[in-house]
Amino acid sequence: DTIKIAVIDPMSGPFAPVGLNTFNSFKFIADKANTEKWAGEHRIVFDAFDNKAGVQESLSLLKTVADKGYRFVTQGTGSAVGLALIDAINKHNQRNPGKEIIYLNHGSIDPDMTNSKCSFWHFRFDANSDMKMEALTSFMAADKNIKKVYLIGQNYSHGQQVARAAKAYLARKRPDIQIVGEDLHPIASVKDFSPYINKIKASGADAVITGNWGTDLALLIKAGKEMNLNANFYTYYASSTGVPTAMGEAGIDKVKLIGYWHPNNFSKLGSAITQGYKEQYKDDFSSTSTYAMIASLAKAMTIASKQSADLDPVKIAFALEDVQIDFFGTPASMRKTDHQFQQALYVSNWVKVNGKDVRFDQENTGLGWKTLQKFEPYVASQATSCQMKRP
Amino acid sequence: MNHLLQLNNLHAYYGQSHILRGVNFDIRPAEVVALLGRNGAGRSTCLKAIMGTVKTEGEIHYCGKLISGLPSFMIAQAGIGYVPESREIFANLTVEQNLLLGIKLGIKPEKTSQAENKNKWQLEDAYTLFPILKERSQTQAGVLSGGEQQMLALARSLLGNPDLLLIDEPTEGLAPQIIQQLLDVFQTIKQSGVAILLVEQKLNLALQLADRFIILGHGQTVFNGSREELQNNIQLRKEWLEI
Amino acid sequence: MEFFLINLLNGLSYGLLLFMLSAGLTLIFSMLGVLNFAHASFYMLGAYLGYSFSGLWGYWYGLLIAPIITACLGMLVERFALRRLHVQGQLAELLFTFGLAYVMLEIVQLIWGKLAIPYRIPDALQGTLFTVYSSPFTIYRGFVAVLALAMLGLMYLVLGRTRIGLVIQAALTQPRMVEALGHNVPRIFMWIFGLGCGLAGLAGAVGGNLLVTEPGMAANVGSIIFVVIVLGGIGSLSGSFLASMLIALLQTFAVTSDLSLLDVFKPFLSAPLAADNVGTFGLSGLLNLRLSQMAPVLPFIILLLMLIWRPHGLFGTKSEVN
Amino acid sequence: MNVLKLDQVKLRIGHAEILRGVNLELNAGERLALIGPNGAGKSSLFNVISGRQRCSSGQIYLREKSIVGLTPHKIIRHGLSRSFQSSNLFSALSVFDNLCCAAMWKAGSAYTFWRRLSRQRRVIETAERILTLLDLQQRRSDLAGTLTYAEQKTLEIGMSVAGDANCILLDEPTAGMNRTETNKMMTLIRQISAGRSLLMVEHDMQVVFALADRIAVMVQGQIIACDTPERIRSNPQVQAAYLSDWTAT
Amino acid sequence: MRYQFPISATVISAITISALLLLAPLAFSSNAALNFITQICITSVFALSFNLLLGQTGLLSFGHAVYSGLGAFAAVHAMNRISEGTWSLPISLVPLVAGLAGLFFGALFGWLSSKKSGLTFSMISLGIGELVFAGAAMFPTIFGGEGGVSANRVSGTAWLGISFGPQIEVTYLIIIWTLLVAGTIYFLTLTPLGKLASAVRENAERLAFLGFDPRWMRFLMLCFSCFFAGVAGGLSALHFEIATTDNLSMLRSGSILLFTYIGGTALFLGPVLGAVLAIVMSVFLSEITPAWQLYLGTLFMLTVSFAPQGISGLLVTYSNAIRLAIHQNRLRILMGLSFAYFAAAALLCSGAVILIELLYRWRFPIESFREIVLLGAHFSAQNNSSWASAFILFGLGIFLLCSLRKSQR
Ligand SMILES: Nc1ncnc2c1ncn2[C@@H]1O[C@H](COP(=O)(O)OP(=O)(O)OP(=O)(O)O)[C@@H](O)[C@H]1O
Ligand SMILES: Nc1ncnc2c1ncn2[C@@H]1O[C@H](COP(=O)(O)OP(=O)(O)OP(=O)(O)O)[C@@H](O)[C@H]1O
Ligand SMILES: CC(C)C[C@H](N)C(=O)O
Ligand SMILES: [Mg+2]
Ligand SMILES: [Mg+2]
Repeated sequence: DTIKIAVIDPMSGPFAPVGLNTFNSFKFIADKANTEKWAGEHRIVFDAFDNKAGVQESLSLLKTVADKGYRFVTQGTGSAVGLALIDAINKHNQRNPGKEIIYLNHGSIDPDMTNSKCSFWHFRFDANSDMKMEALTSFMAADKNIKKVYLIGQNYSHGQQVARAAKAYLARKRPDIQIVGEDLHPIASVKDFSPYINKIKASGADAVITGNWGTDLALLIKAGKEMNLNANFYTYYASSTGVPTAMGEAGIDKVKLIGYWHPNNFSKLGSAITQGYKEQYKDDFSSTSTYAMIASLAKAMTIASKQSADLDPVKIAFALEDVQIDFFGTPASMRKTDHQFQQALYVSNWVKVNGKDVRFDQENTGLGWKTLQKFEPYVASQATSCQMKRP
Repeated sequence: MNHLLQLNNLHAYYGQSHILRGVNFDIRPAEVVALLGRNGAGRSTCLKAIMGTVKTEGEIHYCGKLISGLPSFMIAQAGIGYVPESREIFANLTVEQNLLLGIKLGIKPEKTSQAENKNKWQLEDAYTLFPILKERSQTQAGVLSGGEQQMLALARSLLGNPDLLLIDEPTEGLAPQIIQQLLDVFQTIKQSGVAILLVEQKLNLALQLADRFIILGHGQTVFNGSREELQNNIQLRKEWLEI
Repeated sequence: MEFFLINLLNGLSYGLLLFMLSAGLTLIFSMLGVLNFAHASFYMLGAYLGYSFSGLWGYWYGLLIAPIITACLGMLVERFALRRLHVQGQLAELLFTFGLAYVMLEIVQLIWGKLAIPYRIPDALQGTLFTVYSSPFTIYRGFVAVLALAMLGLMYLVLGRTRIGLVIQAALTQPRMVEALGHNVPRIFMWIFGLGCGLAGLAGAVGGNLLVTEPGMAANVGSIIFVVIVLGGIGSLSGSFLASMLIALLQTFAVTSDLSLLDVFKPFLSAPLAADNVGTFGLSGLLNLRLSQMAPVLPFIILLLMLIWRPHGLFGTKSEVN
Repeated sequence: MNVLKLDQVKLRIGHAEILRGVNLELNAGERLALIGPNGAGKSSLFNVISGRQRCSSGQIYLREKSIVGLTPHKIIRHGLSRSFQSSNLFSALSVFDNLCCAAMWKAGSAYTFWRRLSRQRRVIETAERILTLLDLQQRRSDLAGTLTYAEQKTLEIGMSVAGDANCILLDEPTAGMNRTETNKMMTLIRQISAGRSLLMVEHDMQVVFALADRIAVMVQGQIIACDTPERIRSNPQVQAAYLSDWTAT
Repeated sequence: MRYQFPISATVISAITISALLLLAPLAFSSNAALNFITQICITSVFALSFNLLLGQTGLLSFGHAVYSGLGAFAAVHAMNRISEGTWSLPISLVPLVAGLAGLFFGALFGWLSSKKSGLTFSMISLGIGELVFAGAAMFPTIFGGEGGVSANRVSGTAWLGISFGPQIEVTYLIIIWTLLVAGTIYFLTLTPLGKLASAVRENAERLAFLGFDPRWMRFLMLCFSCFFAGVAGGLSALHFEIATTDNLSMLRSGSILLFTYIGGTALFLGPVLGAVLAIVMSVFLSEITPAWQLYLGTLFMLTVSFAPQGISGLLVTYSNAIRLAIHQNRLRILMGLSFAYFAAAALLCSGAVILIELLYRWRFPIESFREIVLLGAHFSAQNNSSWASAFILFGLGIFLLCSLRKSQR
């Protein structure tokens, strides 16, 4: 039979591009999975529900989809919604036994979701911000030219988490690096970043770490270019929809990205998917966690279906707990203790496309990501404080 | 035909309420006509109707062309001046600015037979006519006294060089000797070949000024005649003016 | 010193940009009494148009045509919608423009898509005008500054003691009477509204490439421009100019200072208290708050103080007369 | 004993000196008419007394209590009420509601939110009484904005007495009315001012001389005379300043 | 002009409405339906409280969400205290706590804003709104950052077997609160205070000269309004079990303003109509069409231009028309006319809607849409016939409307 998954992400408003892109990726991969029978006879389908990037909207949607008999939801744009969903789903499952809902997280990366707030019903397929920071700092630690680091971020949990982790890990790996400044600016309301850049220059920093996304990141980089700041930006979301276009040349060789797999890492399957997606949707296949999720889910479904004929979501959840997949050539696995997916991470650089090792550009800018270093799963993996209550 | 203004079968409404029910009269150039009637008879409404600021039916001709249904600025540009009941001076502009607004921006009023041989009103004339305004020319008009505001309103509409002045209750709240002044002013205006349609409560004033008298009752013209006719017709006065 | 100078410079240029954004709004608000919520949308539209036309014929054409088109649109809006609403008073007009903002956003997305577009600064205006110590001041920022000042001048012509200005001021309170004096009020209103929207469009065409041109940009400009015009005082150009400068400088310097209430009070507080005992109630949050983080709320704080202390703004003229 | 006492009240706005030391006493139960050419400062005086404008110097006593610098509502609560030269009503409320609002404070049901208005017997009764007094019954539920000028003024007066103040200021009550209306208004004023003290500005001399016990003449911000009608009529100064030609009209 | 029910009619309608509300959950007991009903109730309370300012007192507030939002936060904190056991308070009274919080902040901020009226007031409220919203982000300990503060309404022992776990129980609780609040507010409009409020709206100065302090009046009404807004916030907290900073956002304030206006102040229940519309829009519309924001905007523009009194205004005028028609026994003609108009409008709208939908499908082919089906006819952006037919519908509608209006004159 078929597993219906409700995608609760912004399909309208400023975040619509992000939401739509992921939703299409889901559909694309799901088609592939269903045609290639990854889960045997069972099929996976995705339906979009527009949460307008709002928490309450998402919660009402959760009620709606529960009504419509969905047992799986996925979400990934915004930890705010993510945290709320975990909470609501815990309550729902406790109040409606036999109708449990499982939350597959494809991109909300607040570490709490797999630590203090961890839940059996939540599985995260994106690396959380601590893991990314682990890899990022390891990369920076190796770079002896980095002496002074400046932290700037949006003033909300995600930004704060990034700053916190950066300080802690750098202190551990390169005590000699000094944090010359730290700024948390209001989210999506700064119009002119030059004062911040001015501050950064004054601090004499040679590297800037930021968890910014969307306009806040683009403007930051543009301002840096304009006041020719000579420091590199180490970012989380330079590849998130809209930013590449906005930063364009301004970011060449200055902007580094920590993230999961991107199409310029060689992988036959990966390239095929990327191309196929581009042809079908005239858009980049950027949120690759969708692949990881569906692959894992399919595997879990096959396992679960072996145990019993009908697919019980709870069984699938249990199966999902220790599933392992091949993620474009590197093994990746779900960690049972906190339901945090363990996967390889890549630090890459924003460069011009050259038909060889940089074949795919982003948003038709003629610029793309070139891997500087790949980190095997174990490098980035973090200890967890999660005490999971299993049903 | 030498009619300046002509109303035939004019109706006026405020939303549902039907105020004017078929008003007919005409005004010849350079004549002063007094529009009388009880409170609520619809005199002000009649003036508003002419200025096109209330919903009307029926025809209004000015200098032979139809002006009913036109936006009021066109009616004004055609050469009709209006001094409303509540003087409608611009409270937060200075007196001088108020007067300046009276002068039409680069629009020459329709040349009617009188328009040529009429001595045009300038700012200075207004000041000579009402010295008090010159004194206060820089104060905010809103703080003028009732009387001063009345004068301002009058002067303002004169500066538009109208051929026909519609004046609503000019002497309301004015002290006697100001009223005397006003009478003289009206005479001068009359001399200068401007016709006046005057709504006035004080019958004796109207009698002093007007050449012809029109009485509105129940939203209709119930009398239209000369001073003598009016004075002789006690019965009519009883019925439509007193009680 | 260097730090200060550069900040000052940034502040000023940001202030001019702000003024540019709010200029049209001031014009419309002060003369027609319409709180045009769609102003930011016209600004966005200007940016997109600027992008498209500079793609077609080059930047300068874009700069020329974008404002013209937005102005025409504005006139249409005034002529066929707002004019009828004027009698119903401010709230109606305000809500209409509110709805208009929604619609314009959708239309822009229909035409140009939902993603940011690469609207770049023309090569002619690339490069630096001069450098203060090590940091360059780009030609483009200079260009923006000049334009903003030009706007100021232009609007003085309109708002200033011209007869038209008078007519409009009077029409604000008694349109009926002004018409009765033979002035074509409706047409003048239409022009003004058009002009306002045109200015918004211009701001967009100029600011769009300095900032990011994307569907979110209208919302991004958001309420700050309202703060500017209210702070400046309704109907006062110089006021809104000063206000934008004030806000800009204030934010710029606030952003770059790491002072926090805690630092201020440290001397008076006993160490442990200062640390985290008060943590449970956001008090510690308040204490540890850095000025740089308060920057976004500063304009509103000023706004409130202003409205309470001097309700008619910096330069606004008090219009209540008994 | 006097209800209202003005002592050297001055008002200057900018350079304009509008009131130059006004001295005036309103005795209990008398009707005092304030006359004077336009711009003499009569309305301004009313504004100053009722707290609409603050006087630059001088003292104002309402029943022995100084009311200088009090806000209007405080002064009103102290037993004063005024009407306005250009009527000033709640135009979107019905005539009856206008009167209710006017009656409420005195009836002691101000700011009441625990009982229905229709249950506030005193308010309703007062409103009804005034309504019949003004004989606007047939207009009872029309919106005040749609009344004729005359009716509006009548309502205006009604509202200023509904509060049952014992010191009433009327600004040109009969302005813009024809004889009949004026006569009605005069009877109305007689009725309402019975047992109260009344200070009114009026240009219509018939009215003034018919109603007033005393007449104060104001010229250029000063009271040049304040006396019984006869004496005023014969007062040369007043003759010169004001009454010279009232008989003409 | 305001339209007052005769009292008896009021009673009848009150009873019927409450009856309907109380029966609704039994009729539609799916979670989604309950969720829908509940949200309508919550928004209605909010809208009514807002109308207490806008319609009654003539104060246009741009920051009313502040009070409902703060109410919501108070509620969740209260709920947490309760489940911790530090407070012993029945869950059903949480909205009261929220209301008091609203009242408190209403009084606090109102003390500043009630000084002024008109535009200045609006601007102050805007400033306060922005301030509180931006400020909330700075105190994660209270407002829980952008994640918000969540709570659990199921706590302590179930009373009479009511744990408020199941949706239906909460729905009923909220319905009861809604009826209470609505009743109170309606009563308020009949009291002297209510009358004075509309007087201060009309002419504050005159009120001062009748012995009342306009500022105090505004302040009182603000307090009431904020209290009820707080209750609304509390109800939403009970329903969602979370309060986030976007409860405080300008967006909220804006939308409540818009929908209250659309509902119209001509009837007491006008704002409720607005609330219903708001929920329908946000729950259903965004689910079935990507163009929902376009429709929303258009709706505002159309309402403001053609029904300035809002929906309720339309109802009132129409009912008056009917009464008149009956009076002059021209009812049949009226019915005929209104039917004709309705038909024309229906044609026009369906045409327009289909066109818009087609446009979106044509422009954003990659997005996932339901397919358009009207009376069994399928439309798709690919084949021109659907475009053509849509155009025809549209044109027909316009033509009909025009000819109708001509015939009217
Ligand atoms: N805005 C309005 N809405 C509805 N009815 C009105 C309006 N203005 C005036 N009326 C009604 O129209 C009728 C005539 O009013 P109008 O002002 O013309 O009277 P009038 O003859 O000027 O008397 P006066 O000027 O002495 O009051 C009155 O019955 C009045 O009630
Ligand atoms: N706020 C002000 N600023 C400047 N001058 C003022 C102000 N208020 C009143 N005046 C002047 O004070 C004088 C008195 O005005 P006031 O209205 O009291 O006259 P009045 O006696 O009521 O005349 P009327 O009988 O015509 O109403 C007028 O000359 C007026 O111009
Ligand atoms: C929209 C996303 C970039 C938000 C980010 N994933 C977060 O955790 O908040
Ligand atoms: Mg009249
Ligand atoms: Mg006066």
